[in-house]
Amino acid sequence: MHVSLTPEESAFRDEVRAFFRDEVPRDIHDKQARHIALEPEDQVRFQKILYEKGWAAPNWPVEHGGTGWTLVQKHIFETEMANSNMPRIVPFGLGMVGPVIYSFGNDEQKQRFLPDILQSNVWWCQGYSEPGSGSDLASLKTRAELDGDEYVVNGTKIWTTLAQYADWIFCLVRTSTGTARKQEGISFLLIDMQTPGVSVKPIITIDGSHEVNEVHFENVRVPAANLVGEEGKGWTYGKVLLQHERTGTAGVARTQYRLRQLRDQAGQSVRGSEPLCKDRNFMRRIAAVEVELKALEYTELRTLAAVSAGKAPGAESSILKFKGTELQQAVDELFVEAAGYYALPYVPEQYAPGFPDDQRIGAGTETDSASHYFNFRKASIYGGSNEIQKNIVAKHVLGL
Amino acid sequence: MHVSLTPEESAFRDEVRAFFRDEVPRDIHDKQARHIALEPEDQVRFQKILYEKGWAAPNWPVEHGGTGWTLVQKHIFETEMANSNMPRIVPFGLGMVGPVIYSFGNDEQKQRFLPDILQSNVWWCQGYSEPGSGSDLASLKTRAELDGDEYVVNGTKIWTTLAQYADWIFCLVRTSTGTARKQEGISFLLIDMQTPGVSVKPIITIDGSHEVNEVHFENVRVPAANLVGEEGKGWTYGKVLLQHERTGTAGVARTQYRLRQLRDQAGQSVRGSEPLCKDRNFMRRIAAVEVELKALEYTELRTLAAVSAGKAPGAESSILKFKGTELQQAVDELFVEAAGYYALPYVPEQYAPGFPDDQRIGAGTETDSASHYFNFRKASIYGGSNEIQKNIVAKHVLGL
Amino acid sequence: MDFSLSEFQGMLADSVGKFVDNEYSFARRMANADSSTGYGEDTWASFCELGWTALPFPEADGGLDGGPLETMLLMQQFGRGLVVEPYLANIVLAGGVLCRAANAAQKARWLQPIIAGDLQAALAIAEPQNRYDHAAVETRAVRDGDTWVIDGKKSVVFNGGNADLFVIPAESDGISLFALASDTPGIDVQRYRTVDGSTAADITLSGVRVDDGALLGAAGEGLATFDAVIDDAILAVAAEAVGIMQALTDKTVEYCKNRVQFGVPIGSFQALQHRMVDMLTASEQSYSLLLWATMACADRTDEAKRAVSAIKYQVGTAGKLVGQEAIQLHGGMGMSWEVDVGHYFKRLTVIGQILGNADWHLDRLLD
Amino acid sequence: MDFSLSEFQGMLADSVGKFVDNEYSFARRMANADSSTGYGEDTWASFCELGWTALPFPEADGGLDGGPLETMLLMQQFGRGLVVEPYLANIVLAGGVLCRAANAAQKARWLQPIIAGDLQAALAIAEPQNRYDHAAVETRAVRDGDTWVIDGKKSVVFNGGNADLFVIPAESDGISLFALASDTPGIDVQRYRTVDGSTAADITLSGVRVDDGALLGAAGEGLATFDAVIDDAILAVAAEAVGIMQALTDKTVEYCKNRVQFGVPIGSFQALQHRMVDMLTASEQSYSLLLWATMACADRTDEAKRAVSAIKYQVGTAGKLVGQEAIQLHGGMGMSWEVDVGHYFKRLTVIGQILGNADWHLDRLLD
Repeated sequence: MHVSLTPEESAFRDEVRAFFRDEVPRDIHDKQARHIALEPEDQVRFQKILYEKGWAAPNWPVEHGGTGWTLVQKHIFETEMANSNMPRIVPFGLGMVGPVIYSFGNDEQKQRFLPDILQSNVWWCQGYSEPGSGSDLASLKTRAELDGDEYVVNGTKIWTTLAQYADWIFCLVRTSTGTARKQEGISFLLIDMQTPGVSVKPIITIDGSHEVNEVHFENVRVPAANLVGEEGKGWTYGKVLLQHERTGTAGVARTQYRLRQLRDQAGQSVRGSEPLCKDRNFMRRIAAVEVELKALEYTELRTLAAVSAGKAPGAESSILKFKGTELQQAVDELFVEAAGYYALPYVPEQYAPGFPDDQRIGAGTETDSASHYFNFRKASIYGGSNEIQKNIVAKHVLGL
Repeated sequence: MHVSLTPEESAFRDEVRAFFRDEVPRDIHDKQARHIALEPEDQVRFQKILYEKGWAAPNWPVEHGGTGWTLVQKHIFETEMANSNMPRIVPFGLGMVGPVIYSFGNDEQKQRFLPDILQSNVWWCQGYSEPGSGSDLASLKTRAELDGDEYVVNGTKIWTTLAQYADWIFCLVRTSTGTARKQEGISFLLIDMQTPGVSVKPIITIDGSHEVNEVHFENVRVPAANLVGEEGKGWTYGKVLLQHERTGTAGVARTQYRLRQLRDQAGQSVRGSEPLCKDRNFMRRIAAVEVELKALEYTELRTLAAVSAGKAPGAESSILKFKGTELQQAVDELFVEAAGYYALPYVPEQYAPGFPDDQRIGAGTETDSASHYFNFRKASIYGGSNEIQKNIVAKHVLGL
Repeated sequence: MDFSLSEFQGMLADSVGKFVDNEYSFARRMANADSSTGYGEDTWASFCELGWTALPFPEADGGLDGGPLETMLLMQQFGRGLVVEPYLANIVLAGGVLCRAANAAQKARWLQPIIAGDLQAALAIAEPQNRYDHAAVETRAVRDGDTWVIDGKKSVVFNGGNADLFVIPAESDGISLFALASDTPGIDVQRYRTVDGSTAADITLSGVRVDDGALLGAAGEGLATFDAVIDDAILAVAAEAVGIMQALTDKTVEYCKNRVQFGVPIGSFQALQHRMVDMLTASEQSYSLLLWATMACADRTDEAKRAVSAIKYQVGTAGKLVGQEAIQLHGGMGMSWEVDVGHYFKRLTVIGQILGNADWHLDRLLD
Repeated sequence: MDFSLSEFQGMLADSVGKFVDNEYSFARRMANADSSTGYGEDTWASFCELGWTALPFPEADGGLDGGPLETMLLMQQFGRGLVVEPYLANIVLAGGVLCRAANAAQKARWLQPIIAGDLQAALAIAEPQNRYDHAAVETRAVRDGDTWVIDGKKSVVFNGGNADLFVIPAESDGISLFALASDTPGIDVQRYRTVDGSTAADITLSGVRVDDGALLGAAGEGLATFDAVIDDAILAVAAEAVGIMQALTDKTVEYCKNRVQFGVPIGSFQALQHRMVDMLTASEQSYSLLLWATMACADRTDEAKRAVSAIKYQVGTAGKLVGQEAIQLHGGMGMSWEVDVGHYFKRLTVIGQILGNADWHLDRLLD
């Protein structure tokens, strides 16, 4: 048992660090540092840089374009990406539908879809939740009825993140009703967003941002060739995907990075005042979250070590999801508290490109803290709410 | 709306304070201060002093020996009793079976039992829980079968506090089986502990003390005259009693008193060291509990005000129970933490009468802190566990 | 000790409650917040008609002689209705200073119009460097002949973008309080919206020159007034927070009774039930402490100062729990701008951040 | 970075685990604790036979060359089995000082017999005034000709009532470490039982006179050794705590699967399920942090010192949650002396109180 990196691992870390520092354009670094929202084009540009380097999909099998890295290398990559304050990878293609396609799709689907996902040529979104089926995902009602060699899709998906930019959507749809269990009769379907009958309606969230949407399907005709795997087995595929998603959502390295940013911020004096870092109580709260994050880092490593030893990511990934999001949210709270009165101003325009820094209200990015806090209350709700995760652990880990 | 006391209320407060100071024997004050467990005789002596003054049962109706005090007077009395570090009243007679008898008993029972309860001539204990029925109290199995003018009782009661001193026990027993609801067919029976077939077996708790017992009934013959109220209605009577009990268990004044003791203790230097009160973090934790206690004091006053306005103590009393015990336990924890290493010694003999103070291990009563903490983990379990209280509030207050 | 309401108090609570229930729908609230001023001018006019803008002022000043208890009753209902109008800024804060420190001429000029609804005012509480220590004022007022010259910067002044009048604390051998018309030369106002749907402004004062007519009370002796008004404001927002917590608890329970998942209302799940009980408890405990704190201040007991910090700490911690749980149990609905719950949550968050957060006030309890 | 066990480590964990499962029933544990010494002399003899008393010492001293990882594997199993024997006091603490600071003659005299099971020893960590700051020693050692004269008071010395040998830190221009036979004139031992079923003693030293043969290492230079041994001990009790938390979580889940109330196992109640998930999470998180902290110390990384405080903080807070919940979910059974759960809880509480509690170590993380 060792915590230290081998010389090879250290060299890899240096390579990754230098790559993010030198190969990612300054404007992306700069926008990230100033909390300026990336345009979709920025996002794609960043992901294509990763692709060019061969690092777009560390978790994919090598034959489909993965890196073949060890667990430790993947951990180093994630950590360095966070420490370099890189954008988050838009997960719907590379993290979600990609693995489903290479695991359960046919050869034609693999050839048709995987390269574009790997190269970020196509923007995907995820059609799981419906207005009536939130935590009870399997109760979904969107229907896909086979008509010749096409499915006719009717229904509504909700909370569809970034659907406004999406070229394609992967959906869980009901292909047969009246099954013994509601998990049966669900299929996994890929739908071109340009198909007639697909419409996207924005949902504004409490922070005032437009991230999520309703996606309506009205007699949308989808080629049967877009069915992944077997009809009626979609729930199984979807569950695997959710477990991948949950493992990813722990986001430990990124939360650790944000906590260090908060430490830096707390060390700065405003106009000669005593900096917040002199407030031992506040610093104790930072330290307490830091300890929990370090623990979660090792919980994640242990889980991944088990996965790399051949186990599928199981119910343990649920712990990563709810604990990881709790800690993200704890850090959000600390940012808000650090901002004091400057948590109040709502000035989204000053986080748009081109806004001069010296005209910003508040010091640095203080006024972004409340919006971030409000927006990330979603983290304990989406991807299977934290309550659902606890149900999963109770049932599948504790056997209750 | 006013928080200040009227001149009459202030005078009453002074009278109560002087009474506890001057009329309660020094040896009782002294034992309390030194954490020396009172003998049953001490307890009875104290309660008889209250009786002589006419203050044995502030909550009883005047016609049965109550005081006729206002809500505020009762609050003052409770507070002063706590502030004077008086013993807790043994609740089983005055607080529990007394109210059931004067509410639901017949005249003969009232005449027979109430005076002895009021005068603390008879020691009562409570036979509710059974080995198989803890939180699910209504599943109790102790049987009482009418045979002529006697009930024949068979079964086992558990967690019976201070049964080893008791003259009488009040029990919930099952007088008919196969009822539609298990709450039906339960009766409220008074049993002389000297009756043949009653036996008491000690249970030692994790702190090493003997407070609770198993009470076994083997063909115990109980006169039918000892049935309170109607046969089969015992559950109703028992529930009323539990609500009284829950209101009482908040124990706010006593917890507030203990917290002030802790403040005093934290202010003392050990051999020239910096006293614990210089540790702002520890003092913040004290202050946080203090705020919650003050809030609970007013929650209790609001509840009692509603009661005195004619409402029966309802499900709100459940909040007092679980919150009150949480705060008691929070203070127990703080005492343990204040003791540091001196929480470790287990030296019950130094809290027995006659042990010389200067031979005690640790300063003051530090070494009593862990035992107290361990013992009072019971507080969130007994009287209906805190989980049951939350179920009650969810159902009867929130309508869930 | 007595919890009963006077007849006037009962009528007040009743009338504000009815207004909130019948005249102030969520749609109305959002429309008011979306207007150019960030509040409803019609709504404010109703407040004046109903006498609420006069509530906390002495009869001699044309007020209704209300005290902390009356403000509590009103603000609790305002919380329940998520009232966005600048009662705190205009009446409790700016009005509070004027009422305590202004002379008769100044009251006639500024306080009467406030009561009448003809003037919007704002008190500058914070500066960029002083976090929650409102007394650590670095804005300076220097005597120059017959005039005062004021320089400094004020942060996040509630209602600052709408105000015709600023009340500005400044250091001049002690704190002096100045009433400055917002169009006084040298005042620069950066107006913005706030996350709770309201508005505020950062204010820069550069060589602002005024005469003694702008000075409220004696020079250098304004701190006691400033302190007292801050305490009043803390009680007021605590009452508002209690109203919000009660509303959020009710709305969450209601939602969980109706939202069906897995074939049953989610309110039937025990884990959620216990969490709603915790919400209720936090809300009830806050209400209890509010009663104590407000009565302690009304009766001016020895505990009053501590009580103010205690209630602000309490609503800070309880508000965080209740607000977060309300969102969580509403799931995606709680995240939606279109649904009221998120807006209650945001206002509760803001209340936790202003006038000293929970940590700050717990610390004050140690001294 | 590598989580895999060496062959030796795997065998060690396995053999301690088997001992706990097969040889160390709860009844045996309670009988050992009830004996006059407060531990099982037979059990201790088994530890010697199995080589465990030699585990952390270098081969040159007759040890097995184990480090923090090996101690972790052993102590985690000891926690799981609630082992009451004084491994911490005798091997990790007293043995740890002797191993680091004693010369060859001293090791032959004291360390070899400890390894062989012929000597019980105890390190005095605390004094009445120094709370958790073990370096703030007021016991004084004064040079008088060829001898040292030692005066002072030591608090709650683990295994102090059984010890043939005391290791006593004393101030003499820096901290010096002395090895004193327990029958040295001037040593007064007040022996008592502790709440976790173990024993300890308060020790008074009055004019205790020894020569340089009692001095371990150089005079005044003992602090580094003292610090290092305390860190070892923290890792050891943290591993024990993790073993206890795992046992308590398992036992609680098992109990709730079997305890029927309202016609169903109480483990079917969602509120309790979520609380057991929280127990599991606290336990798993603690285990994860333990791995990191122990590896950091074994690898002597820059983070090692902080890691020690982090893991002690973690097991303090997680241990409180897991212990309290285990009792609560066991209900009356959890309160019973006859049932093992309460005794696990008490040991976990004691671990939280010794070698710096959670608050203390969180504070150390700020510096």
